[in-house]
Amino acid sequence: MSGEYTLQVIDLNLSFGGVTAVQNLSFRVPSGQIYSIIGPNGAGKTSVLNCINGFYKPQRGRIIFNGREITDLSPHKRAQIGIARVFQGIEIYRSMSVIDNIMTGRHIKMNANPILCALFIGPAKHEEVRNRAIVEEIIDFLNLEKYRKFPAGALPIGIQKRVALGRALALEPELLLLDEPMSGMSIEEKEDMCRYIIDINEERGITIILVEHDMSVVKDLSHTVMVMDRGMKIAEGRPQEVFKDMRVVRAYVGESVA
Amino acid sequence: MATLDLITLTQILIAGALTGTLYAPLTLGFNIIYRSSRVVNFAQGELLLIGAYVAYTFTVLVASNLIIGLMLAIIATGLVGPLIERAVLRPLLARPVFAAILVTIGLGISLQGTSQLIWGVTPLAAPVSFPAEPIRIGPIILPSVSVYSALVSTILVSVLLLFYQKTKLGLSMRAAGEDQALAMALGVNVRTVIATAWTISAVSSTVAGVLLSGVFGFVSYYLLFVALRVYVAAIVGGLDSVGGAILGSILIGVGESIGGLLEPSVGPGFRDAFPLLLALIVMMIRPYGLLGTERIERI
Amino acid sequence: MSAPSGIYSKSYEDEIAIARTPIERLALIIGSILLLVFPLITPTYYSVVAIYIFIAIISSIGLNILTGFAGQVSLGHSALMAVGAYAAAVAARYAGLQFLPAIFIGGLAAACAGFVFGAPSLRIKGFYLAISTLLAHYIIFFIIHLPSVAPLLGVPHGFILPDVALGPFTISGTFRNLYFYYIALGLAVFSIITAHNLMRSRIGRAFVAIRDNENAAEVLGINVYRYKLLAFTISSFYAGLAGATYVYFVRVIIPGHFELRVTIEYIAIILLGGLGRIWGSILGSFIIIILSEGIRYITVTYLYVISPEVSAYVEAFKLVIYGAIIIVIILTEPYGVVALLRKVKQYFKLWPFRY
Amino acid sequence: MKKVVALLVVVAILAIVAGVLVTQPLTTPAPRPAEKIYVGYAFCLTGPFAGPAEDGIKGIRDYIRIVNERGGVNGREIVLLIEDNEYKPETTIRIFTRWKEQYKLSAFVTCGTHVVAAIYQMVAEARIPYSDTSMAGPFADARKYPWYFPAPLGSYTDHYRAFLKWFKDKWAGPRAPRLAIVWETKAFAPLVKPGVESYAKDLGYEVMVEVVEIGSTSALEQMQRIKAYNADVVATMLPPAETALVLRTAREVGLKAEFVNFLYSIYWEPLVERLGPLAEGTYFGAPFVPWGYDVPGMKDLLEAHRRFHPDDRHTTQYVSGWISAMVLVEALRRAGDDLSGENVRRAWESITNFDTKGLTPPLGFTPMDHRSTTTIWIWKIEGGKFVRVAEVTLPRDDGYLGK
Repeated sequence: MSGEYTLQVIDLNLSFGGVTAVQNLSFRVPSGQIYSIIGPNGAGKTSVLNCINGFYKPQRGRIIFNGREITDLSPHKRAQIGIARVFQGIEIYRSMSVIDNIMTGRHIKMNANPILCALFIGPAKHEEVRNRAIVEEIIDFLNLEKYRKFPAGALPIGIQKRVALGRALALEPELLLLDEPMSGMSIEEKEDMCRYIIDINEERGITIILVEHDMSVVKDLSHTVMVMDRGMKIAEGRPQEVFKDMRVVRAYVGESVA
Repeated sequence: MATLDLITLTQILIAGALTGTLYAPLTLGFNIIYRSSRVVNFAQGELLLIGAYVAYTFTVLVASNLIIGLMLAIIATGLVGPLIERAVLRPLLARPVFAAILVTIGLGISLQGTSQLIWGVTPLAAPVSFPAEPIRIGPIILPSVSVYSALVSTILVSVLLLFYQKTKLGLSMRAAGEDQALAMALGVNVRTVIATAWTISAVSSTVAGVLLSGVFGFVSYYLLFVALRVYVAAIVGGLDSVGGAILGSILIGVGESIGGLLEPSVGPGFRDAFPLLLALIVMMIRPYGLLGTERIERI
Repeated sequence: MSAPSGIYSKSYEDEIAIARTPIERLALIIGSILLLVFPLITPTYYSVVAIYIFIAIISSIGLNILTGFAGQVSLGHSALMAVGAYAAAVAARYAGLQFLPAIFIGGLAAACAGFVFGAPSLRIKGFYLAISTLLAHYIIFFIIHLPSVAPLLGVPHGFILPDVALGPFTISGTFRNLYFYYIALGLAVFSIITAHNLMRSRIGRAFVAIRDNENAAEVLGINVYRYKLLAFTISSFYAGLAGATYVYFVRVIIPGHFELRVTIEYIAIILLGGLGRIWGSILGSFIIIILSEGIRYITVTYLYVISPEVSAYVEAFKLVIYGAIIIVIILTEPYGVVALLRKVKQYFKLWPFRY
Repeated sequence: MKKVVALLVVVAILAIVAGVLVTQPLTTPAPRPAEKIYVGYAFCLTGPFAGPAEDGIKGIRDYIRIVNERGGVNGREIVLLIEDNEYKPETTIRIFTRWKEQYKLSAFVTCGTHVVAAIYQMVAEARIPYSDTSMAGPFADARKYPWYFPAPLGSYTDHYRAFLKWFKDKWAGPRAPRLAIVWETKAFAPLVKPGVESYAKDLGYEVMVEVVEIGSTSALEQMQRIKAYNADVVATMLPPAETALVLRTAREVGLKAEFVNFLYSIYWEPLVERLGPLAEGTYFGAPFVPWGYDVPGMKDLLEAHRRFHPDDRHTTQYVSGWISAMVLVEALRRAGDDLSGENVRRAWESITNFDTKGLTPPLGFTPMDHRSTTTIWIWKIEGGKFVRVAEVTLPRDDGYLGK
């Protein structure tokens, strides 16, 4: 891990047509932390994640990952150098089994060429078996054993989110972007998810950027919280400090109150 | 090749554009079904064929008056369209789009057989015969069928636009064309919308059948060959735009004319190939067609 | 879920083997024997129909990889078959290549063409992409018919391909169809196995990932455009292989073999059989060809007996039935026959206990 | 449950289809006793030429019926097998393979030049005489295609050549006559155009070439170029719809030239009727008479038609079918008791000066040359009727054989 900060976002500006989504946004994510971004709907949280992922090209600004400028890198390259993402909506592969879903996450760790794959000999087969072992380990970690061979689309939402998390973990990322991992979950499922997030952060040492609406979760999990409103950063700091800030409360007036 | 003067060029472009209006009603029919239900109708050519045959039946066999015969034909196909939809596509509402495609393929095969079963394989008289004398504007020669078809297409599109703008059903159709799920949530009866789309599609296919058979002077199997251009025209114009269907058709017509003009220097068949090259270029520049709207994907 | 209870795999290798249960192994053995003996105990006509089915399997596997697995709709499949067929024919005629190298060249040539066909997929999606491949289809046919190219390719009345030769053996004469049956069977098995392997490897998973959600695939590090092109290339390889095999079988190569309706037929095959399943291609080919052949046979055999005057009407009737059966099958099971069979399998797995 | 029932229905249908397919030939023993003669017609009963083919097959069937009523050929009954080849090569291949096994075919007849191209090799290997409704020049070269007999109605190229010769002979203009050839590149025209073009040049025509592809909806540019070229003769080699398009467009641009059209696109009453004034005054070459033409051979034909189809359409294509059946039966008659393919072919090639009682000029074949005749009648459409204006006999010149 190079340096103190896994990710630095400098002076980010993003707009669609005339609508400004993100404005002059700068922040730094310290290595090994859980860094939460909160804010009301439409504040531009997901847009920031999309810029980090490379889906949106910011009009201005730089994104630096592990000391390397990645502003112009395509999304899949960013994934290859260690940025994983769990989407807000459930975007797992519904027709695939849970195993295959997570195996897909191993894509960048495998490199057999099409001809070897077609013949399924030598390196291709070994690679498949080797990576399968790693996937089983992730399944173990997330307690998904029961569902290994079920088509993922047929599972309950909470499990599906866990599969999505497993798929992201399979990339062995250094930075994990979680976009509302708790939405639509029951209390028990949320508790489970929190434990997984903490384990991922602490045991695996993965830096996490968390976008979440459930303030109690944010309070409990985060090392640092950044508050956004209308595309701008309005506060940043340790959770307890930030939630005392009056501006934050104002931003949430009429919204789910902290 | 004769030297290319301004008059020839004008002539070629205008005649090409008018030929394009021959395809326009059919493209429109294809487009409307796609807009309302996201179904790619591979049976559009067969609708054209059936439409032309029905028009033949009513104008030649049933009614002695041409106008009455055509009216009856339009009413008949207007009823058949939604019937087809009700029988084979309705059960697939909210099922995979691919299934609907295969159903339209099967439907096309069946309709082809049906047309043969009813009308046989011998060419039948075209419902409307256009005068063989061309219409001349100064030195410019325009085939009469093209001129009439331009007229008919204009009327058809005007009526359709009026329907879209002024009626509640038209409004629902526009809404459904934009976003089906949203329209449903807003209380639009999507079933009615789709049935109406099939009615309009069948009627405009009939109109196209009448016009196209007028080019040759008879109705038979070959009309299916003509129908292929429709997919290209629909794409060039943009699948989700009524104006695009018209524009696409006209562009294909003009493209054919230009291709025909260049044929001696490029090679035989360039008349057919050039519009396709044109379409490919358009798609590279505007992947959603000239008048189509790009949908920004929400991530 | 997929294996009955009581089947344990001791290693991951075991689990990914093709036949895992004794029943599956038995079925594999019996099936193989049947396929091998089939042409020996039936009239040649059945071998010929079977050869058509095998070729359809090869080609529709290609289309299924592209459309079913990678989610890219193509209307240019028959043009790619034509490219493969013409490449093989040219290789055989002008370079004197033997059957296997020639069809391999055919596959490679089609793969290259497919790479080009897929180029617009970076920007164009869905039905628009399908139309761009349709345009590519027509442009290929335009090129084939160009006066400078056509005589070389024997367009349009075709040229004759040499006999199929495998090493020192030349296959011709009375038993040509019989030998060709085994060749086509071999190629079909080759295609099935390679496609099955590809689709369960990282490449297949990447394809499905792209089909289901391009953005999610990107964040997993999958280079979406590259894999789309790969899908086009692999798919076209099978198309080219099938096209080349086909012309070797019918002996004469003419553009008429590869008209647009051929593509439509293959689309029908994979949709009917089941998208995104290798089994779908196999079942679809089987059903569509048996259906068109069987309906022809029945109508001709029985309706002409009723009245010899009905010729054209019999043919029309045949079309109506053929179309209607396709519609009925899809209305019954929109996800294809494979999905239907899976339901039946589930039903009997639980039988007689239903819950 | 509903699903399962529906599934069972589908499975049942498939099972019946498959079952019938599998059991049928086994219940009918394959090698039949030789008391019947089997002739297979894989005809284009659907597709662009379905109309003419349907009439043609009626003529064939009626003639064979009469022959059978009169005791058959050498005491044997002729069995006609008729199936639709959909104008597609692959369908034809499947039909042929099945018939070949089920029956001892004495002759095989198809429809479509591209079908001949695709299937000739297969039929030749089975050593069965192969005839066709098409008459493309290249296949008439018996040195290359010994098993193929084009329809006994001349060759397409000869139809055009005869007209060009006749026209050239009566040409009195101050300059060489100008010919415009209008063809398509996808179907049969490529087999016709080169021979016609080189012959026209040999005769001293100036030639220009235009293409109107199948499925076109406009031919304006082509016709304008032809008009600018001042063509005296336009030879169209196109299917019916495209021929109609060309005639119409020519009228529109004011092109004044003689038209010589493809016989299958014009020599058929329903088409002439549909085309009306557009067809007036156009020519075509064909060595056989239209329906109802007053020649002795027409008597039997009218009689058969009266008996079998009193209310049916009467067309020229019926006549052409009738004639080809006459030749086939003659070949079978000459073959005697040995109905093997080899012998039928030999017998076919031994036909000389076959008299059709005025329906055609005398027909004949040789082992080297399968063109039935090189005497072509030139027909003109006047008042919606076919009027014979000339008879042209081309030399049986080897140089033009196969072109």
